[in-house]
Amino acid sequence: MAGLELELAGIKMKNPVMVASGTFGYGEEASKFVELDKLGAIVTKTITLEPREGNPPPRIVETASGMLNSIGLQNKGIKDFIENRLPFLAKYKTPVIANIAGDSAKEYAELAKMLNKESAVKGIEINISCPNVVKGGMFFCFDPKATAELVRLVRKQTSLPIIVKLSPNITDIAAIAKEAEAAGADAISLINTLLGMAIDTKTRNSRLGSPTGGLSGPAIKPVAVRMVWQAAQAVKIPIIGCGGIMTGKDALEFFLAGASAIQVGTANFVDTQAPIRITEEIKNYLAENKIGCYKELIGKALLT
Amino acid sequence: MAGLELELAGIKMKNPVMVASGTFGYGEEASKFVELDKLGAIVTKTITLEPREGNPPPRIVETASGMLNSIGLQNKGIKDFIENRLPFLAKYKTPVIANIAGDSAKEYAELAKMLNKESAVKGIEINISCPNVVKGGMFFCFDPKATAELVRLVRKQTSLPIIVKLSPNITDIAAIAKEAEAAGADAISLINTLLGMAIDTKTRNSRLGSPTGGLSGPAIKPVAVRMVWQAAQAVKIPIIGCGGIMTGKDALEFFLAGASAIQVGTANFVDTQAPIRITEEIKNYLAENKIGCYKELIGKALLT
Amino acid sequence: MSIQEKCRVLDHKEVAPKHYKLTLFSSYISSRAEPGQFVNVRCSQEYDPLLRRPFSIHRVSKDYFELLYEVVGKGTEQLSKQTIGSEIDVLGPLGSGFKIDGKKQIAILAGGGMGVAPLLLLAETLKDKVKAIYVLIGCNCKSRLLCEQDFKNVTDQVLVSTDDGSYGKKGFVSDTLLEVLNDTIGARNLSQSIIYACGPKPMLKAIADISFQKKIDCQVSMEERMACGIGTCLGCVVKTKDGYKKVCDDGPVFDSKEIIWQD
Amino acid sequence: MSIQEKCRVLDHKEVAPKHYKLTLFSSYISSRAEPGQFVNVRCSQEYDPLLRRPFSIHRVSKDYFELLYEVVGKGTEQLSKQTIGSEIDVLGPLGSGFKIDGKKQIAILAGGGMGVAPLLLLAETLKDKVKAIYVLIGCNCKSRLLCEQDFKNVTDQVLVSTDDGSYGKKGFVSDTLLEVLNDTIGARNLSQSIIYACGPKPMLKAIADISFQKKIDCQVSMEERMACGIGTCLGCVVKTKDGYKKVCDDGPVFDSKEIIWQD
Ligand SMILES: Cc1cc2nc3c(=O)[nH]c(=O)nc-3n(C[C@H](O)[C@H](O)[C@H](O)COP(=O)(O)OP(=O)(O)OC[C@H]3O[C@@H](n4cnc5c(N)ncnc54)[C@H](O)[C@@H]3O)c2cc1C
Ligand SMILES: Cc1cc2nc3c(=O)[nH]c(=O)nc-3n(C[C@H](O)[C@H](O)[C@H](O)COP(=O)(O)OP(=O)(O)OC[C@H]3O[C@@H](n4cnc5c(N)ncnc54)[C@H](O)[C@@H]3O)c2cc1C
Ligand SMILES: Cc1cc2nc3c(=O)[nH]c(=O)nc-3n(C[C@H](O)[C@H](O)[C@H](O)COP(=O)(O)O)c2cc1C
Ligand SMILES: Cc1cc2nc3c(=O)[nH]c(=O)nc-3n(C[C@H](O)[C@H](O)[C@H](O)COP(=O)(O)O)c2cc1C
Ligand code: FES
Ligand code: FES
Repeated sequence: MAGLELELAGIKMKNPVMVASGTFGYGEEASKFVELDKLGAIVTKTITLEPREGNPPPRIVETASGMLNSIGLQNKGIKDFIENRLPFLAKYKTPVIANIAGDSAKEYAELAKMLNKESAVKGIEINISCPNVVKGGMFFCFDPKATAELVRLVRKQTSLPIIVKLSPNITDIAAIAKEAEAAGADAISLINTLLGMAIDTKTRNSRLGSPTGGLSGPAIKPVAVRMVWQAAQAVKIPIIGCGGIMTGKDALEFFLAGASAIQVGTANFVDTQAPIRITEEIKNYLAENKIGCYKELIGKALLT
Repeated sequence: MAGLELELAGIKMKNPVMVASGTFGYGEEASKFVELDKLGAIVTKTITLEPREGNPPPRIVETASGMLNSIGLQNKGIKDFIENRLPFLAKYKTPVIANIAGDSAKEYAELAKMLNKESAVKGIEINISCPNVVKGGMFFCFDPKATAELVRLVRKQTSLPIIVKLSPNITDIAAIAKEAEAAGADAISLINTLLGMAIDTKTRNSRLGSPTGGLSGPAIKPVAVRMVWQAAQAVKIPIIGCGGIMTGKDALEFFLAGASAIQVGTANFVDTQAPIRITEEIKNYLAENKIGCYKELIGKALLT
Repeated sequence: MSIQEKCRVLDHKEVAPKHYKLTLFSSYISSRAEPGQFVNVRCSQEYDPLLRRPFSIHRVSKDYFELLYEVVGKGTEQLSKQTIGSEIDVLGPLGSGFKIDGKKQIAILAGGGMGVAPLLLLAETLKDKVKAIYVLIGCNCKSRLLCEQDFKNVTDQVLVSTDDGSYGKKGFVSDTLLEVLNDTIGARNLSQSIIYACGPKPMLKAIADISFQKKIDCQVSMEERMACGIGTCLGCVVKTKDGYKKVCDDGPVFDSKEIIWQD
Repeated sequence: MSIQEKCRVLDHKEVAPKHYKLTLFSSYISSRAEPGQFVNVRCSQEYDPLLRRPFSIHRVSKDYFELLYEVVGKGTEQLSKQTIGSEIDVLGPLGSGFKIDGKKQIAILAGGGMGVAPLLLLAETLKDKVKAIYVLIGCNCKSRLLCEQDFKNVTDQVLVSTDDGSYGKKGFVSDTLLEVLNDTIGARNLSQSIIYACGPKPMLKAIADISFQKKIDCQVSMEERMACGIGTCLGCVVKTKDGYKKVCDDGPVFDSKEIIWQD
């Protein structure tokens, strides 16, 4: 689409609207509703080395203009992905970005190595919202140094573009973005979910099967836009914005704040056509405002 | 009200439902709509040493199930508070908690000293979401050590109960809660607003007069409940929960998560009767569940 | 295949206090819907409530289908305000419904509360395919009884029980089930029989237990909180002997022996 | 004094495309409302949209009052769906309205777009108190013209201008104002005259400039985003010569000389 093409960290996309990890599976179920070839890119559900069962239900609870989820990285592991999921995605022209997570930097590196051989995979997104079992369960995303180390290890194992996906549950998003950049990341994406909780006053228990869950949806958009803006001031590598994007206008806010592309997450649940509609809405905005290319908007918010 | 009385850090309240700083002014305007004597406590708008003009408008923008504000501590200073605002509040039986902020620990201490002499003031809430000009604009709330130092200085100047109000824009709420406790805080309150941003796609400018603002309202409740729960695991001093409380059920979530009392903020704008209605709803819940005192619920969520 | 479609409201009425029947136009969905399948409905245009809400397909006609729902919260509250002529965003038909086994000539449909919703379409579908249909309806009290007459139009064997005894037998659906199995159908015919159940989890568990003891086939329609409704989010899982399975996709109808019944 | 009250909808109709007139029952509010005051209305029961929305009091009767509003976003969209007989949560009457000065015998009311809303109550209130009322209405185009007849019922001097010339004079309200001041009222009578204006900021600024040049008193009704509407949040400020003042409380009506007009 004219004015919407991009090359992000070396990944060619026909538009800057991707689907976010965990909200689109591995494309197969969603393909019954969505024309996959119209997407900018497909980011897979997080893949781990070994299969994971995930957390006990309930895994979803709705909150005001948002939702908490505690899926907990349920997936069948990297082998199943490569053998049974990737062939389906390989049939489409849309680039596939594999989202990975591990309990140690070594696991991430191993995953990256395996994916490096798969020509259908065009990029790797590193989900660092995962506890670092080596460091005693401390989350990678809370620790700039551990994150940097992780990125460096992964960098050695793959020539694929590396996108580091940041968590918003931290004090200084700019600092961790810089660390990721310095360690060799090709792009960063943000934000993952905000850590939240909901308690059932009848049962006195969590309304999820786990005590806490991840908050997503329109409720978190203002936080996401702010963090994209902060990160954009700090790094030169492209930023992929994510968090509560429901409309083309929302996407435009992220571009103006400094995002080079965006991901649509929770919106997929509300409207299966969300990514395609959002792409159209961006196109219409460009036409109405006589803007040749959406890139003219990146980071162009008039903010001090 | 039976089952609702409490003594929080030495402050006697008839119920655990206070109004949050900045959402109730200094009580006078609101008193036209709300029976002040029915409130647990009144927390004033933040008071500074010198008058502050506040931020340029627009100062309010609505977001999904929430709002951003950039009021920016507009107030007429401590002298005006003591001379012109406090006498009005002194007429009521409801305890007044003065919320204060300064650009340096010294300013906070000075404010505390002045308030110490005012018998109508029953407690001090320290708003640490304020830039530390001495430390080059770094916010107190991001720096556990600076926060602790601040609390220690204030502690020396006042015998009034000290409540430290924490910001959610940090990685480790438990750590800063512990520091505040160790430094002599009598209670902590949380959360203040989440830092957020909204961009007008027409003007490309912030939808506020400032680039960023504080996000409040139901949208942030899951984050607030989670942080109260985390803080409650870390400290022994009472916790005052705040963030998106609109109903009695919301308040109960905070009690179950570990709050000894709560503050109602944004809800006051939606329903002037919110604090009184919430108190009633808590009372009804206790009656329906045959619970003698709300304190039986504090921290009683069945979470691991 | 399924579709996301704006469906026009052809009819919408309160059939009992807080219970509504909603008739939606869609030749696509009505021509493909199978008993036990559901649709995922957008109840609000704003972001609160945000997610779609799942409802069983209650009945179908050539060009339209019906939902039967109870107002229990924000989503159903807003849905109930939709007027005739307006359009509602619907995703469907979704999920894997009741499997009809040609060999089972005696069908026992057990519905608790709103669980009757998918059973009417099932009963109407089974009508010409089996020898006998028993419909067991349970609810708290008489005022919450739904669809009795609709089921009576399909079969003579409609057995109502209420928790408080205000109508029909006093007791649970599972009590009625035991009676029917023991007294009416009899041991000899159990292998020809099949149970289809929908309702609250404790009821389903009780029925699954009975079916296990009696060695009679049993399919249960499960409920779980959903986000996507189409199998992408992994939000709606139930524990089965093969690990977590998705209610929206692998279910909502499962063989009762597959489910690991927890409390 | 003001009140938070559930007001019953007595009437609700679309008076022009996307423009509605809403009649609400409240003897409390209607008996106290002054021209230029407003009410803060809860448009949704859910949390999106969350905040109340301010609307000028358009007209009052003994037991009810009217609002005139345009659907521009979520809040007004939801408000427009309220049916006759339902109840709406209203806070009011709020703010400090137009100050009527008994010495000024010539009143010039200038309204741009929705700015006419509070001017009708003002015109009706002034009717028996002043010698002459001029009503200057401006809007984009004919289809967006509001209340012309209502104003004509109060005064013969209703002057319409449209930006595109599709009705009345082509031009802005401020152009009409200059003409009226120069040609009709004349320099001698300016000290007896007063301007009351409500509309978009650029229009108010232009009118404030004219009033300044002509040394004629001028009151303007300002708009700003509100949260509380009652003076507690400090959200709705405008810059004045005495620092920030609250639109909801100190205003919405200000002396035009007080305001620091920025772009
Ligand atoms: C496959 C499937 C088919 C269904 N078919 C029907 C039907 O035909 N008719 C009908 O009335 N309802 C049906 N439901 C339940 C229906 O989806 C919920 O009642 C509805 O989502 C409630 O939305 P709400 O916003 O009104 O309530 P909320 O405000 O979301 O919740 C109100 C109360 O209902 C409970 N609740 C809400 N959703 C569910 C759920 N999915 N499972 C269990 N408890 C829930 C909540 O815990 C809460 O206590 C079905 C659910 C599923 C999963
Ligand atoms: C004192 C006062 C009196 C008013 N009287 C009337 C009236 O009589 N009739 C009427 O139709 N409107 C009136 N308004 C404006 C009215 O409050 C807004 O149109 C309404 O709040 C829009 O809500 P929404 O949710 O539909 O739009 P939103 O979705 O909130 O916004 C839609 C668009 O309208 C703009 N907008 C919304 N609110 C305001 C505001 N307060 N000021 C400026 N721009 C705004 C937004 O920037 C946005 O572009 C008045 C405003 C004030 C402050
Ligand atoms: C149900 C669900 C599952 C998710 N799973 C993952 C995941 O496996 N890996 C990941 O990096 N992010 C995951 N996310 C986070 C999203 O990719 C996205 O960062 C977040 O939801 C914010 O965007 P949104 O508000 O548009 O949903 C998940 C989000 C949801 C709602
Ligand atoms: C308009 C507005 C002004 C506020 N001003 C202050 C303030 O001056 N000092 C302070 O400590 N908190 C202030 N807050 C934060 C609230 O006290 C509260 O911590 C926050 O809004 C979260 O609660 P809520 O979601 O219930 O509003 C303000 C909040 C709002 C919405
Ligand atoms: S609801 Fe998303 S997988 Fe079932
Ligand atoms: S809207 Fe809150 S002070 Fe005016």
